[in-house]
Amino acid sequence: MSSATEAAAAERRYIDALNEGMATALEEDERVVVMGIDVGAGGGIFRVTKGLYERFGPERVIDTPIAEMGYVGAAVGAAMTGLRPIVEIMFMDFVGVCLDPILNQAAKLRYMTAGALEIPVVFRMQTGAGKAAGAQHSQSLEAWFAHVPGLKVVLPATVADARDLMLAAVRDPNPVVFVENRRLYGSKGDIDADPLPLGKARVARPGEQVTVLTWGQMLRTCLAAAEEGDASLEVIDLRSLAPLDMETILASVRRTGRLLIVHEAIQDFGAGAEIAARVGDQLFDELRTPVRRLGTPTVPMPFSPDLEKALLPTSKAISTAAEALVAEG
Amino acid sequence: MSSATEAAAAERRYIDALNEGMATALEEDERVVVMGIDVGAGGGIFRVTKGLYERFGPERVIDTPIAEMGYVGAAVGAAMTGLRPIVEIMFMDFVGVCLDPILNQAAKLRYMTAGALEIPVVFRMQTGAGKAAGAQHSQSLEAWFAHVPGLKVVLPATVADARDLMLAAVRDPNPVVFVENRRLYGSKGDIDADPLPLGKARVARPGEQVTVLTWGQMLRTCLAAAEEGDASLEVIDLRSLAPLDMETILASVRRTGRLLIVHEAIQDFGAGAEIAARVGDQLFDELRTPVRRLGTPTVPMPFSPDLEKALLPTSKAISTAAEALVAEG
Amino acid sequence: MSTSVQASTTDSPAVPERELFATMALIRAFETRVAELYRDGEIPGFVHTSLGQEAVAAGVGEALADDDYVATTHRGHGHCLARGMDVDAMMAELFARGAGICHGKGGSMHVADPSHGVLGANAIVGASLPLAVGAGLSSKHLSQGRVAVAFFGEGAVNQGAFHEAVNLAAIWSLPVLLVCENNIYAEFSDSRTLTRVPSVVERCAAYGVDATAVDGNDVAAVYELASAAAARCRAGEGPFLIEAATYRWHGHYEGDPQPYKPDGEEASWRERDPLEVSGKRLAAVGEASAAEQATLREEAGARVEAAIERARSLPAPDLEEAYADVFGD
Amino acid sequence: MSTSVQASTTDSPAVPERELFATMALIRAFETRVAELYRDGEIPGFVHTSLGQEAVAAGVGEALADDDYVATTHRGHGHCLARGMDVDAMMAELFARGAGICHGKGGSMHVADPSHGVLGANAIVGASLPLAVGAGLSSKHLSQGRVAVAFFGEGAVNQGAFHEAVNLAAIWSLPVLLVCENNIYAEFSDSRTLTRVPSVVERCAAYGVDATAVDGNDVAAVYELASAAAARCRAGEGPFLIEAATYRWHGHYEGDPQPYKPDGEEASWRERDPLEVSGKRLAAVGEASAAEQATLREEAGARVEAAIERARSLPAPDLEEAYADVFGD
Ligand SMILES: Cc1ncc(C[n+]2csc(CCOP(=O)(O)OP(=O)(O)O)c2C)c(N)n1
Ligand SMILES: Cc1ncc(C[n+]2csc(CCOP(=O)(O)OP(=O)(O)O)c2C)c(N)n1
Ligand SMILES: [Mg+2]
Ligand SMILES: [Mg+2]
Repeated sequence: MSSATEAAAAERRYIDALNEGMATALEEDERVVVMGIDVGAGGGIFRVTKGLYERFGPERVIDTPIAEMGYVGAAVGAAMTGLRPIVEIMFMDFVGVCLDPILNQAAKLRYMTAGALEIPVVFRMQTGAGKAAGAQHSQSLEAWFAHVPGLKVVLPATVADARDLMLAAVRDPNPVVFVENRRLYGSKGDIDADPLPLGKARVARPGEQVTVLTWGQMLRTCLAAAEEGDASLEVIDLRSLAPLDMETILASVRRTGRLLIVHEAIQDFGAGAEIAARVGDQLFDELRTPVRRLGTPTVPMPFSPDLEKALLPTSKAISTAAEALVAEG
Repeated sequence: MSSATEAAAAERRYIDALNEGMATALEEDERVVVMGIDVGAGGGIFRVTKGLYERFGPERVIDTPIAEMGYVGAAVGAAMTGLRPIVEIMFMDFVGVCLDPILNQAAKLRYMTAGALEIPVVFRMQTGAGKAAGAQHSQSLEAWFAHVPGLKVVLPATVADARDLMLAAVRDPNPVVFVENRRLYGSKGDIDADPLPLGKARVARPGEQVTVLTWGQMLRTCLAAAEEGDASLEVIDLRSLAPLDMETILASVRRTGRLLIVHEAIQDFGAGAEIAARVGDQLFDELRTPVRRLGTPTVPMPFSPDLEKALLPTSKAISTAAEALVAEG
Repeated sequence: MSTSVQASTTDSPAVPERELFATMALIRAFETRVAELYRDGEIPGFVHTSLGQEAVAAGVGEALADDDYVATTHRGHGHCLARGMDVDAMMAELFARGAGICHGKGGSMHVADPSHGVLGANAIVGASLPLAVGAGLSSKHLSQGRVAVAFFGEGAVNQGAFHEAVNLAAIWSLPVLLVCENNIYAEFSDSRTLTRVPSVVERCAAYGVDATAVDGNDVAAVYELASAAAARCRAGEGPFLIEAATYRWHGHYEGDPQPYKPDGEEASWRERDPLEVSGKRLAAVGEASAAEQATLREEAGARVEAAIERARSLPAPDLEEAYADVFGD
Repeated sequence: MSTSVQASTTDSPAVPERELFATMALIRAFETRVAELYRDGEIPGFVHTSLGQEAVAAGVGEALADDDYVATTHRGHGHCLARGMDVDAMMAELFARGAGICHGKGGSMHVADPSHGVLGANAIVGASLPLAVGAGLSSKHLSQGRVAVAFFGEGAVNQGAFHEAVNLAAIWSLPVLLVCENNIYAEFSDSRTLTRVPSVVERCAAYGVDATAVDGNDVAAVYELASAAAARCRAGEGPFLIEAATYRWHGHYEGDPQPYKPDGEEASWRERDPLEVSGKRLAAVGEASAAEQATLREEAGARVEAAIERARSLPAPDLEEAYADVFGD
């Protein structure tokens, strides 16, 4: 029995589950490599890749210079030619220096070559506010990637998904943007026996009155809101923005008649808008109340923890918004 | 009487109006400079900056190497220190190599310095499909910029706005993403006597039954749809995504009870979703029919002109969608 | 550092000058006709021909093994033909036909044929470099002994992607052959004005990568150097850069009026027509008389003509093509 | 190219060693306490101290004129203090107070004070370079004679932004002083393993930019070189690069366990403590005895302590701050 299997029984941290996902991927497929700044000997700036270098060696767990355009592009080139790289962009904000290989190469070259190129690459990015990291280290830009045809976008919110979605992403023949929220790294939980496939949303908590749809780190806040508030909330963990599991969303909203979408990203032009627009269209006659969204207001994320806290959606704000919907109709 | 004033009387092309806007900006303010690849001696790859180099010299109209990260970043640095650069990113798709100065510097440094830095820079980007330019030269990514606090995003659709929004953008003390659609360059029209301010939408054609909201090159297609179809369409030219003139939109939809949003960008997670979500929420009780959107399907833009045409919204598709809304309720 | 690979007559394989000539003749015929077809509106989109630069494509192409990788640029027809891309399928692609090598979804700027190791032309300046580094990484990791070639223009050397990619190839000691076609111009600009160090060989010293300049209009010289360099790569000695001095006879794009070319410059380069340079040698050593050369050129012309006729007769892609190949499963 | 600026005793101004010492003492006191306050949870976010690198900040800072520009990095406290940033306002910023120099919206990684020419610390590696190039462009365009300094680490040299920005400064012959603090490490990595050419001075030859290496722990040497280099910039001779060899005593971030530092390395650098190198000289020439030096250091400590006391007593920003300064009007 491998140590991975033993560990599967016990509760663990999100960060360990990510690590385990990568370790399993490295173990089961020779072609898998891990790349990024200090992911190797240093074990990762947040220690997500701890031990992988020692276990799989410098040829499989590759330290890079601070040269994201170069090494992310190289990961894409390697994915076209037989490897299956998991490449880390340390903070999602840093895509500002390396979008081209994601936007114009990985996302498009399968299509442009009529399927002749396959590009199985995982772009790991750590995201999120709430740690006073300032405006250049706190952004949630998942909506950008969801807007680009050819990319899958997954956002594990639970310990189980940290491992399961990682494995699913590596096994997927397509480029996958894999969004980790730093605030989840220390969160604890169990591993599911039966992983949900990439592309399926999960009802994290059943409820009757309001469907609360969310992803990533906000799942915990929404679950807290469900505990604290008066309304009965059905909380859905979306898990992936592309593919987008409208079926699960629509089924829930058909029952509750109300939808509140919560995300940490800036609300304006955020990913919640797409879902609100679709549900508003497809369930026009069934909605009891308007679809509401709760995201961060349109300001860069300030450094001050107090200001940061004031801007991010809280469980109180979520339950209040949900109750307001119930009161509305 | 300057040649600019004389020209103001006659009909001209969109491309000339852009040029005129830049010329006037260069004339009226010493601090204005134009920067980009071949914008100088070469007059611009599409000839948008033709003659400016001869008229204002190489110090004001600056040719750059193919080094967008460097020169766009330099434009932002120059804007912080007294200049007012108009910097060209030849194709919007190329933001993949130079997003950081826009996303993390220009958009955020005023805020992070509590207003101590002012960053009056215009990012000109040419966009759009319909010219068989392929997937890496055809994208409309305006939704990305609208999602970033601190950026204004304007999209002139008319000849008048090509000049007026250019001047407004240069005079604005904030970073402005200025989106030009290549297919509009040759379009003709008059210059308005009375420019509408940046941030105001314009009712391009009054109508009764369906509000059709659009921007950029799709305005012409929507106007054609209004002519061709059976429904009475009120066509709104949004002109800017940030600021977003909800007032004009809501006023129109309150009257018509129906909204169709049309854009060339990929529909999924596009800018139309935000407006659909807001209208769906704010006019929940007043909408006669669901808010509909018409954008490009979720595929990279193929090279083939036939396929391209099949993917882009047509006037026929627009009038059909509008008529379907009228039939619905 | 700049001359460590010499074309030594003892080590090098015999120069297959007749094949090289034939390849150049094919490229010449192809590009000549493509320029005309583009002018006449038979080929849509953007087209950049490599007329005058045939010796680089032929010399490098012939020096490679069948399974080596090539990543190239917007000016990539010659490289593809030299790698044996099917002329029919390539011409059909430029015509945007469903039977095109990319089913009409790539076009001139994106022709690709992974089955011949051609990872594709690329419309983003500099993008070929990180992709080739990735291919080199695959080759090394999978112990395949395949060389990965990146073609790029001297204009791309100012891009960050060049800097980052060359450094990565160096520290990882990858089998990457960097081939810079220095044709003096980047669009409308003389590249010598866009850097203080116009010699790419000299700039390459910053990465500790060996580099050699070569007469890019002498196909034998290119072939010998590329053979030696590829052998070096294959022997595990790491990357190598070739700077081939050459000239594009036509404009940046077809139709470019080229006011930026000084009088006589193009004429003097045309005097050193790569086909004539090689042809003289062929005649001198008795390998192919002038008449035989004319026959080779006629055959090439006929091959291209047949491809054109075929392409003309082919249908546009089926509409379903527009939706295919976005994702694999 | 690497030694064209010599610290010549005849041309150079007298070295104000006492002031330099005092500045270093202030930085030392500030950073020492910041490290403790961060460990104790009084300062939030990310903190990167420059302990051990004080001579570079002090030497360059003192060599500049009052209105020169400085763009710096995540490790920018020293540079800001050396430019005269108010200690109180800066400490308050690190404490995320409303009275902070950025009203609590910037923090350690973004302290800025445009009134002292400080365009800001920056959390994106390499971003300081294009911004400084832009500031240099402003200075040249507006004939202001201001020098624009970019501080950056040797790790940033592998970024595309470095490559593009240095080339721009060169071809435009801008008054840009490039100051590379080579402290050996980029995060957990020994930068000598991330390039084949660890000498930044050598790499700089690729741009035709003159460059000189200096002992970054000798404040007088830094001062003399920076003075000469700034004078050269001001005289219109274009950019210049200084590579200052130094060492960070602490980890990449506060709390970094630093397993990557070889035994004895840090100790040997601590033996060359910049304050002691300078102090010995001060004592030797009779400018400041050991006792006087102790007093200077005590004064610095008291200044910092007062700033801390004050910062502790200050309130967090008003919530309205979160919404202010996104746009100017
Ligand atoms: C990132 C990016 N910037 C700008 C362009 C526009 N562009 C296309 S080709 C070209 C010139 C390239 O010059 P060079 O690298 O010398 O290649 P050549 O055209 O001479 O073969 C430019 C600027 C682009 N395609 N991509
Ligand atoms: C674009 C980007 N990539 C990665 C990082 C993460 N990061 C922050 S500091 C740093 C190391 C910088 O090393 P160096 O330039 O030598 O500066 P030093 O920390 O030694 O002062 C890295 C990788 C970042 N902030 N920005
Ligand atoms: Mg060129
Ligand atoms: Mg360093």
